[in-house]
Amino acid sequence: GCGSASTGGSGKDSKTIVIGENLELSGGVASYGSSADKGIALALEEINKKGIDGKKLKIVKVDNKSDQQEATSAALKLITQNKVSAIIGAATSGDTLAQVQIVDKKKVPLITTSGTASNITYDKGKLNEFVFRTCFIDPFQGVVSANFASNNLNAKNAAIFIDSSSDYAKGLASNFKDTFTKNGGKIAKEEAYLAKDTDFRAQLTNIKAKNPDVIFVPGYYEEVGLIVKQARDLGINVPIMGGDGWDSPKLVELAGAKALNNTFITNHYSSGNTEDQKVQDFVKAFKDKYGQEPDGFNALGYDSLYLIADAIKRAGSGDPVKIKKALEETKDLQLVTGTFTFDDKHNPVKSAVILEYVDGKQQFKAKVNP
Amino acid sequence: MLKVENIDVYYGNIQALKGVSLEINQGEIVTLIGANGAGKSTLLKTISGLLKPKNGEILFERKSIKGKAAQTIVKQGISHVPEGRRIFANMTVTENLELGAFLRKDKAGIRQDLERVYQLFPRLYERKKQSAGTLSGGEQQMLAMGRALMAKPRLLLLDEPSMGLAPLLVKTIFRIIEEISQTGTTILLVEQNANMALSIADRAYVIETGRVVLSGTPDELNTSDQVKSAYLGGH
Amino acid sequence: MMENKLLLKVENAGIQFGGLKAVSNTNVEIKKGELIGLIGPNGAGKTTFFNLLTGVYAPTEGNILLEGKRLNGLPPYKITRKGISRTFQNIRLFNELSVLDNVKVAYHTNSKHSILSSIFRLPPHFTGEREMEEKAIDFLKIFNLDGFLYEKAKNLPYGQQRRLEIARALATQPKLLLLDEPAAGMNPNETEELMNLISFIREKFDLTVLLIEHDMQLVMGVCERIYVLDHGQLIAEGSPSEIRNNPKVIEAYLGEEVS
Amino acid sequence: MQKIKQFKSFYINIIAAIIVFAIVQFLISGQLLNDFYINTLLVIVINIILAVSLHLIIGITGQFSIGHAGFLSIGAYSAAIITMKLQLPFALSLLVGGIAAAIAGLIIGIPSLRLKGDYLAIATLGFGEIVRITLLNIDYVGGASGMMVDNLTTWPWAFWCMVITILVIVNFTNSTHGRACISIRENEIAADAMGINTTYYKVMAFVIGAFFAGVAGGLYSHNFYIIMPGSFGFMKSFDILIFVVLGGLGSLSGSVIAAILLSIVSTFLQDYPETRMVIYSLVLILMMIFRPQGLLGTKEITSFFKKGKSSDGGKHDGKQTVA
Amino acid sequence: MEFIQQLVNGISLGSIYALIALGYTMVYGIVKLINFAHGDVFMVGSFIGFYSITYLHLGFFPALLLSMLVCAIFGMLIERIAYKPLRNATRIAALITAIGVSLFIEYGMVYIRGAQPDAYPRNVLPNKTFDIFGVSISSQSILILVTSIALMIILQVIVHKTKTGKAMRAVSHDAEAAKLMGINVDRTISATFAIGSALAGAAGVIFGIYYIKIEPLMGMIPGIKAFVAAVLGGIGIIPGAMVGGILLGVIEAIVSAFGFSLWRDGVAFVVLILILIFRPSGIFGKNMKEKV
Ligand SMILES: Nc1ncnc2c1ncn2[C@@H]1O[C@H](COP(=O)(O)OP(=O)(O)OP(=O)(O)O)[C@@H](O)[C@H]1O
Ligand SMILES: Nc1ncnc2c1ncn2[C@@H]1O[C@H](COP(=O)(O)OP(=O)(O)OP(=O)(O)O)[C@@H](O)[C@H]1O
Ligand SMILES: [Mg+2]
Ligand SMILES: [Mg+2]
Repeated sequence: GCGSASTGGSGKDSKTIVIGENLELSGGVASYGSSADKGIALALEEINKKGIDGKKLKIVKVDNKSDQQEATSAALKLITQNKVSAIIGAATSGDTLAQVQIVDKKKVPLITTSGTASNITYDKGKLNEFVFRTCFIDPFQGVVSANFASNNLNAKNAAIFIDSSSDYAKGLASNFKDTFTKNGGKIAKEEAYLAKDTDFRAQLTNIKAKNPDVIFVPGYYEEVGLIVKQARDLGINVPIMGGDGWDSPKLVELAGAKALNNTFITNHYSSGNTEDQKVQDFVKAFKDKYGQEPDGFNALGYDSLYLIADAIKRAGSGDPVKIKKALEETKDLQLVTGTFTFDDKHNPVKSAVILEYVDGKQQFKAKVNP
Repeated sequence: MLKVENIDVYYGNIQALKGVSLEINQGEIVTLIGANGAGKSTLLKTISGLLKPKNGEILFERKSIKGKAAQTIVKQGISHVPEGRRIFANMTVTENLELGAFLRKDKAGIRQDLERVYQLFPRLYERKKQSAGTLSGGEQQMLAMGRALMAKPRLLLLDEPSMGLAPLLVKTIFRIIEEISQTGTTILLVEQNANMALSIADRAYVIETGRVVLSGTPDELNTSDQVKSAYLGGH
Repeated sequence: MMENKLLLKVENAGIQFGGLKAVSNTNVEIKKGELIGLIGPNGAGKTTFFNLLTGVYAPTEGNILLEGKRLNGLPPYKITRKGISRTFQNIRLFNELSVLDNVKVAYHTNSKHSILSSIFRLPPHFTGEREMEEKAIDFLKIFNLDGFLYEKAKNLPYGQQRRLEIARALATQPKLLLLDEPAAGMNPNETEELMNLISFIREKFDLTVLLIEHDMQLVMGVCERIYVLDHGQLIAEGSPSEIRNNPKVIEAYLGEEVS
Repeated sequence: MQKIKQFKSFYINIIAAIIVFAIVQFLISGQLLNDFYINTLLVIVINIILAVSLHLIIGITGQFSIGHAGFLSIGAYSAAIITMKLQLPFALSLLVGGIAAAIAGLIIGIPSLRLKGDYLAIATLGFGEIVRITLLNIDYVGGASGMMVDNLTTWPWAFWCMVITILVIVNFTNSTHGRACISIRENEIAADAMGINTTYYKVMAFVIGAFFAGVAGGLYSHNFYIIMPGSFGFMKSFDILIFVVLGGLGSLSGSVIAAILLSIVSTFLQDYPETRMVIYSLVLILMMIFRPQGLLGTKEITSFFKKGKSSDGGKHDGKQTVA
Repeated sequence: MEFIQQLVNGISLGSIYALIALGYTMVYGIVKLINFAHGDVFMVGSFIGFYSITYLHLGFFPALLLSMLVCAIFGMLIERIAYKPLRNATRIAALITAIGVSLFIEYGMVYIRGAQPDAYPRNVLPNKTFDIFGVSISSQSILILVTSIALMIILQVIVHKTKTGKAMRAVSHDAEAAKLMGINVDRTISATFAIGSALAGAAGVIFGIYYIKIEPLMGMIPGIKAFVAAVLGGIGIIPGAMVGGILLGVIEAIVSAFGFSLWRDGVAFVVLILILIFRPSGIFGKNMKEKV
């Protein structure tokens, strides 16, 4: 046993409130988990500078190795050993689902940064009371993308290229498909890949043969960057669309600015949005701290801690149940990735923007409200 | 030429050689006899550097070779034909022989010695392209000896060269040992076939559970009852 | 008469490796109770002949019959169960197992308790294991190895390893015992002890023995009949004195004079 | 004599198991152990079952198999289907998990008849990956996103499954059948020549080993709320392999001890997220460098307490030799 | 046309596998160690290429050579520190060490620079795409194929024709007997690791240029695939690695072409197992049955 003699962080009048962080810091999806971690660390610095009514936050970090077994045991450890008031994480749906029943039973709120599977918060007609998320749920982005493809790009034939190892991609794809066909379009080809693949030429060759007007690739930037590049190499020049999983400065480096022309994504915010002060401040602070542009996972991690901080402030205590209640009552909270209000399924209701890549820069195209 | 003084050799915690001393003079054939597990092979391995003695000293031509790496010892002129032949099974006969001359740089000399080995062992010449692992036991033994000769050693250590060989070949091998000796190579021969070994040796040592218990000329040993009953068979 | 019953019959058997006919066209007949020698130059195919008999290789031609039943193509373990057991030229003991367990493994074919009875520790397991242990110790006693029952096989001195291999082969309760150079690496004195031992077990277990050996003292000393193999072919067969004086054998194998 | 001794040790072991069980059960019922510790205990128990089952295949029979996660996942999914989709009892699910994995063991046992050493290793690794990819493509069990499973694994279930696994494998090993397997490991050609049906025993080792890995799978899936194909990749197989090798190839108690130690180390390292894998890998490397034969070598823990009649040649294996 | 395009895709993917497999198979052939860290040396090589291009502004060839050199040294260090103490231990113990080393390199890298991917600059090597009857072939994939074949030939010559190569083979059969020939076993094994790791380094740089994305865990999958390729061809046999690699690449491309991209790795492993059942030592492997 590690017996990290916890100071009972959630004690009623204690000066520090302990928040657990259960993220993928090693293993297969370590890059997403550690991105979220950076955002959280930045938010922690900022929050503790001011304090929350005189209290400070303390983060206990646990690595779940991108493994569900470890995620379960990490959640148990955070709750029973470290006595945390809330948990942030995990970054993926599977590792979050491995904790859902525990936090519900132990009555500690959990907020996932980017676990998009719908059954994380609401499963088989039942609400998982203590679970929240910072990210979109899948349907919204799929619908927005399909409408954009039909109406703005005048696409009739679409191909879909899915990351089959991700709920997120599957969710987006199925909603895109429904809406796109409802709009009178046709899905000419569906192809799939798995996270960590590097060679997509075989599937792209199949897609090319069907001559689609648009290709929808609802994956994460690590693979999408390569897909866009390889597609252009194979002479596929039609528009390519995707979701917030694309949002990372790495995408531009991976695909190349030129290849990325004529691609469109849905996202929470536009980092180039000069009107939104919150976004600008975040981007600047992030660059100052880490020397690089933030990506979507950074922003979601950052917002997650702010959501909790806001709830603690309103709850006026580190008591997990009170924090949960306050989280539910979050209303029009302005954060980087949008304006947060949770619906009755604990999903944030926030608007999306559509961005176009032009010479490696995101350009704001449209804003879509839910 | 070679002087071994009081060496102790251990395998882990077990002591295989206990204060062994022996001497070999230039040009001699010295044989080492003893029962199974007496420590004969251990002694040869220690001389050739495969094992390191814990105590004692080994001098080759007055210079200490104790604890030196095997490849350094080969360079100084000691070649060891190990027990069980240890030929390179997946390589051809020729390649095996060439490896014997690994440290040598004189191309012409190597050619000559290759010819000589083929003359000594015509069988190997017939099989020079065959991979060594498929040779029969006797052929492999010839190969092992040929390979050692390719290093042009001044001292040749032979560990049971007649083991598993047909009578005809045993004779051949012993004949060859004598031939090699006549060309000036000094030989330390370990043999179970004590009768044969004594018949060609100049001197002999008897080793028993890690200690040298007797030494002398073949005639002296042949007349020793102790040796007769233990090693030469009751004939 | 029992003594004259044919035990092993090899008809025109042979095997080819790629282009090489390692053994070809061999005809051998061995009667129950005989002690036969198999000699021949290195690489003549003696070990290969053993491998044919024991199923390590299936013959590419001819037949092998044990008590009139064909053995061709049977896997080695079945041939062992039919009554042929062997030792190996390069010792193949179960190194990490104790001396006792080495012999028990060989007795396995004669054990009757099933996996289930062992897993659930049913009575047959205990009686079976006890019988095995007793039998195994009996075999080891014959070879004077009962002092090392719990020693690992690899820790035995060489000569004892050779004897353990023979004990182990005997424990399969064979009709025909094949020994591949049992005296290799032994000094003349030890060889003599071994000769006596071989004669002894043959009597005691009513065995038939076929042995390969280069030590002429042993072969001529104990064998009743000798086959000579050269280049994969039988070149002679006969009593020790016939073989000793056979010019072909002298030329190919023995050399000028035999001591 | 022998018989009585075996009987005695058999019952002593069972009594010891009951005592351990009762103590932990008491601590759980008295709420002296929190959920985190209970979960850690369950993880350890499951890992012990996995280690011991692989020990039979690699340590005893000498079949170099690195696809154990394949059996684990088949057991996990089959058991989950029984409880979650068919709403049948948990006990049945464990049994079905075991049987399904055993059938897979039978199938993978077949290449083992022709393949040896590293070739067998890569074939079994391939088998594990094939299972994982197949699961990934079956929508019935959720494909890549996995399958939610209720938490049904409790201390008594896990503990007694472990005890049964150990008993069966110990009893198998310490019988003529186990010796037959060891003889295959030691020298297959000689084993064959001694009349051992090597085919039968190799496949049998795979079947029994796979069965218990499957049972472990059932316990596993009902302990972690969700199972996904991604958790059963080759790294998982390596984890199990590491228990067996680190404990000492051929030593059952070694596998058990290694499984306990490494599970604890791994849980402990959760607290050091940045360096956990670096430390873990260093632990591995150093352990192998300083004890290449594993914690216990080929010995069993009991042999350290018994003097005299040692069947392991005690002092002889101090150092590996050049020969 | 589409089918030919897929074949071309498969061959370029396969040449990458082959490139990694060459070093794998060579180290295995000599030391009989499944060096699981090989894929991670490949990763390190890739990063060295990346840093030397982006920060030292080296061109392709200097970066390639630098990466090969550093990897060679790195490989020798790994061998000295982690594998040498286990030389007389069981092979499986060495395998576990190799897994440990692999994890250590991966997470050491994560610790140093984080888990995020990096992108190779794209102006290192000109990339032209040739369009031949609708089949597009990039000049880079031709380069990879040519490099793999060239390296295979060089390696084959080193191992079979040079003195060092002979020493390597001797050490692989019987290290103790090799010592008796005057061969410095330690140095020979170091040389083996140096060459094998240099090849991995080269593969890393070429991979980076071709696939752009590099990250600390990038060595895992190609490492396993390359190992499979080496086994397919007959592990230890240099041309076998080449053929195994290309075969694996083509199988994967064809499976994907038929729309079963998710089954791709599964099919590859099924083919592997089938080939092994019928040829237990791989396509070119001699079935070295133990002589009884
Ligand atoms: N690798 C080893 N590990 C442990 N003990 C060993 C090793 N090699 C030899 N021994 C022991 O050292 C002693 C001497 O062995 P050695 O091989 O030198 O005997 P030998 O005289 O050559 O016998 P043989 O006639 O059988 O070849 C024996 O007791 C043997 O058991
Ligand atoms: N598996 C094999 N593949 C190819 N050739 C083989 C094989 N086994 C044996 N041989 C060849 O068959 C011939 C006979 O070999 P075998 O081992 O039977 O000889 P032997 O008579 O036992 O010789 P020795 O007395 O030296 O043991 C040899 O030339 C050998 O190279
Ligand atoms: Mg010896
Ligand atoms: Mg033979």
